[in-house]
Amino acid sequence: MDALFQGLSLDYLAACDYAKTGKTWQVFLPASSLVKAAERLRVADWHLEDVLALDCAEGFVVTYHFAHFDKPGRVAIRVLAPHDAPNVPSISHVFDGALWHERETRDFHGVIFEGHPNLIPLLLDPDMADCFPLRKEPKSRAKTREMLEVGEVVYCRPSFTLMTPDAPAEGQESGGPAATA
Amino acid sequence: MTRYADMDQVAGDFYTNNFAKTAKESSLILNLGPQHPSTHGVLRVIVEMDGEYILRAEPVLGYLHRMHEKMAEVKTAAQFIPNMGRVDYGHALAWNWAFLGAVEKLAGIEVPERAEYVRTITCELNRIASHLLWWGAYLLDLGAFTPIMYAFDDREKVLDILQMPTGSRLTYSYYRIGGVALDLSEDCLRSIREFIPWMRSRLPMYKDLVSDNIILRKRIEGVGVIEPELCRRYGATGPVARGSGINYDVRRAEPYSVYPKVDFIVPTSELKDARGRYDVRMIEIEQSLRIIEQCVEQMPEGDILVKGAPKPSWKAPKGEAYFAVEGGRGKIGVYVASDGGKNIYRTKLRAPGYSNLSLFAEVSSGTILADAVAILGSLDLIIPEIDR
Amino acid sequence: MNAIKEAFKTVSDLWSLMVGLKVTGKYFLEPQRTVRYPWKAVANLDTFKGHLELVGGVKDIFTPRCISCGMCALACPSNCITVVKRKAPKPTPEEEKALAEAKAKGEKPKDKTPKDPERFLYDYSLCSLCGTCMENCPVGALRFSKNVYMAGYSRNDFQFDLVLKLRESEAHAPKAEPAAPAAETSEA
Amino acid sequence: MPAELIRILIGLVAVAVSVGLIGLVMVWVERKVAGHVQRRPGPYEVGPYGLLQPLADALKLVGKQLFMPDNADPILFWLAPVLSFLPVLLLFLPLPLGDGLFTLDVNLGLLLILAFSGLAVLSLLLGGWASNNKYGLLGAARAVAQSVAYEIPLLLSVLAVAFVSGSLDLATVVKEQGTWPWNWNIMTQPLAFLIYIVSALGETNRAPFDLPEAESELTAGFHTEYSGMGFGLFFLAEYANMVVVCSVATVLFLGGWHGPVLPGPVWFVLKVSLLMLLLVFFRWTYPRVRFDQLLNINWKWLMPLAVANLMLTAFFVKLAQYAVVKM
Repeated sequence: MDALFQGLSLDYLAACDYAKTGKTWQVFLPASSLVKAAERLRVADWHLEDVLALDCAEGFVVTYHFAHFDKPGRVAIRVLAPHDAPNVPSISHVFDGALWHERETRDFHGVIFEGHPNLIPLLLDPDMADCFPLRKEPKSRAKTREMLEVGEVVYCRPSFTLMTPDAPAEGQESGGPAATA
Repeated sequence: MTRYADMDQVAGDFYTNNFAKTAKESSLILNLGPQHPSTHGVLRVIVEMDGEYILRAEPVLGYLHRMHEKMAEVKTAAQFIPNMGRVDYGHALAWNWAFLGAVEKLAGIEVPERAEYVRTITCELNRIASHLLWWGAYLLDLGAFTPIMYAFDDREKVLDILQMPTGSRLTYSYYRIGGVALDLSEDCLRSIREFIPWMRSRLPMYKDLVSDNIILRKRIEGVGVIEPELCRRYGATGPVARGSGINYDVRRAEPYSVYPKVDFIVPTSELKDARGRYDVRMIEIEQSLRIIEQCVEQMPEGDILVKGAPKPSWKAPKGEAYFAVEGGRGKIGVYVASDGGKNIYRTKLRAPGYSNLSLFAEVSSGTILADAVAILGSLDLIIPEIDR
Repeated sequence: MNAIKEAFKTVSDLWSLMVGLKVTGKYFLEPQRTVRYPWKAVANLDTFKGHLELVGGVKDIFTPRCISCGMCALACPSNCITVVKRKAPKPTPEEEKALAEAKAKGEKPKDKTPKDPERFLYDYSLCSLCGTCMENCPVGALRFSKNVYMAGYSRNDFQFDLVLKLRESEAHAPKAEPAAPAAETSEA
Repeated sequence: MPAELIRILIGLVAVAVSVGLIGLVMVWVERKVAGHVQRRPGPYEVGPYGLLQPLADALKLVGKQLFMPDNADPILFWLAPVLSFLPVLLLFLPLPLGDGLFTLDVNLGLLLILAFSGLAVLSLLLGGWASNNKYGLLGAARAVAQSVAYEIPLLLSVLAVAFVSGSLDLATVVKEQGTWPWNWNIMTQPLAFLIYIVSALGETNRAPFDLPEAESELTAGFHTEYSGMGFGLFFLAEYANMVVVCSVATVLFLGGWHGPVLPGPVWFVLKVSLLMLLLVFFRWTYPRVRFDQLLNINWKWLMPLAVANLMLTAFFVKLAQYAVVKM
């Protein structure tokens, strides 16, 4: 996985326990390198399973699950979109399956996917275009690090604090193979 | 009212107008659905037609949208199980399983072995029912009226068996966190043992009645060719991917439960067309029978529910989990993320039909209307599952 | 050679049409599988889940076993159960005196209120028949009835008081089964 | 002349009544056969064996509101069902049910039938066009293409029989054939019979060639917008058309009223019923063909075969005449 993202600007890369979480890798990306990452995954024969957003205290954690047809493994690519400007680049030109998943995420959370050719309501009524049912009340939002699996951190950008436990922790070994930031 | 209110509302609704903006002047815009005999419920497809030829198609969803993901936010994990029976009326138990698998993974609950066998048997029976439902309905789409009656005759038998432990016939909520609700009785196991040879004896009749029929073959051979690369781009799974020659089955790719212990093949077809998907499903019925046969043989005695199984007020621990099972239509994935609160923080349901249908627009363009119906049917759509 | 093969294939293709006719012809002559409902009923109804009903007590089968703990209502995913507890009966003067004495002594007074619920309101139109309430009942006071023929003209027909229903079953106790077509054994 | 007129009048009334009756009976037969094929009882609640069910259906259809969509052409919209039903009545006039048992003695009976049956497509076109519905329009377009195409092999196969019999008079055609099956035209013209049956399916829009009303594609095709008796007349015309094509097949290929022991009309009705039963079985067994395949079957298979058959027939007929003259 680290080889796949060689040379990309990453925030966080961790191996996860498949038996516990159902996925093998978890990656946080800055929005700018999402499309490039998707292109690499496409070349490496991954397919898109789904796109979802998590409404956390820090912002919308837009998660893309990818899996292989011919070997096991699942990778969760995550992008943080702030609440006030939830903009994420669309990967629908790389994985066409994202067309609908992104429209659905826009319906539910109001995340705007830039570059999506047809970002109109899919599951919800067009008249409800400004109502996002899965957005949470600000005070009931949970923190990212309380929910997401930390995993075995391979690389973490020093400035990236989303997954840092509240107590000072040791998981911040920087200088992974993918470090170009 | 909304940012879409400024759209030109001459005739037709928002989606028709949005679609018509990019249509050619001379073409015919036709709404197939939401009430249409071949859209299996309330799917709507807007098509731009030139005579009988389809230039462009756009499915419009949401007519059966129930926002199960929001409901999951206001119910505890155990209380959400009945919802999972209602996502997909074809293969309800697979959805039961997918959700509970995710919750069990999240909480680290080990399911007793007998319960795993019970789950496998009932899930596979349900898969047979699902494929029979598809078979009948698909041939109805293609204009053959009789097969659905024969299919439902057989399906009734499956439902009778499933009714014994579950008490319902369609929208099961049978699995529980850490096991199943009721054990399979001796009566039930006997019925299953009787059912297997009986169903096997029916399959040649299906073949004689329509599978070999020249009219059917001409209708589905070479229609709706889906290349493996297209499957990958759209994330299509299940019989749609296997009909395109991709050997991908969650039961083998990410083995769960007792599937590693049973012997079955994952049928694939190199035809890549509607015929390939048809053949794959027909073989899958046979393979499901094989799995059930072995499971009934191997099933150990024991508990069906883990000791100290969670109560309805049980709080899921912090963390996240993704669990995928192979449903009748493909990979059913459930993602749960919990912050340790009363209800699960976020539940995401990945419906296989959703990804499978999304490639329809690309496959159907350039075909004639009757082929579009044949393609739509061959994707095996269950609209409540797609709309969730 | 190819032409012969082609011709042979065409003939065999056309023959498949005859094979299909043979199947439908065969089934045309075979007995039907349908159960003619109003006069006959399918035989597998005893495993089917009808609406909920209360289980009678061990001694008095027309008084529910229920102890009004409300676990079922709490567990229910669709909020279709409301348990109305009995109010404590007004204590007689002697009892009141005894109560005051007991209080003075620091003893906990014994609650004489009958445990069984006054009303057990159940909305069948909301119920999804998942069985969570049964599983969470500490005394096993709930079960699914065999009444699968519930039908009504309005939504209110499906909102009933299970305590009342249990008592009503006393009225026509000899035939404990609700009025339903006699379940005849059919081969379906 | 008055005697002839009275005969025609009586015949017309009899035909109208019997077409109505046949329509009702056929609806019952269709549903009953469909039921038994699908292992269910079919109609059985209304009357003995559900015999009165079609009557109840007809009453319901008569009682329903006649509905016309906005912007439909009112005249053409209501003309279409009537136009579909009327020519069918005329088709029964020259049909000989027994020796001398017919309404109208025309020596070009076959021509009359073929001419009037060509009118049916016009009503489908009108109905589909006038209802201002896209499905209706597509259905009408399909109906026209299909009827026009299938008329040709139908004609050619009928013509082959006419060559053999040397007459276009239906009574003469029957008289040329004998009592026993090996004396019937089907023995000399098996290919023509097959072509006729297939084209007849196409002509009458019966499954598997029911494309103008293919319900899984076009909801109901040309009669999507019709309700009540408007739909009822289309429905009745479909069954009446079926009776006509089966009767013509009986006359041309199956020896008409000929048959041992039983009287002629009984044989005639028996043969027609058997053919109809076959058509009903087709409908409940086969999937529907695709539209381009439908036309391919016609232009690539039926047409060349029919032409070849006709030429062969002409050749042999001429040869036989030549031989007779020589002798």
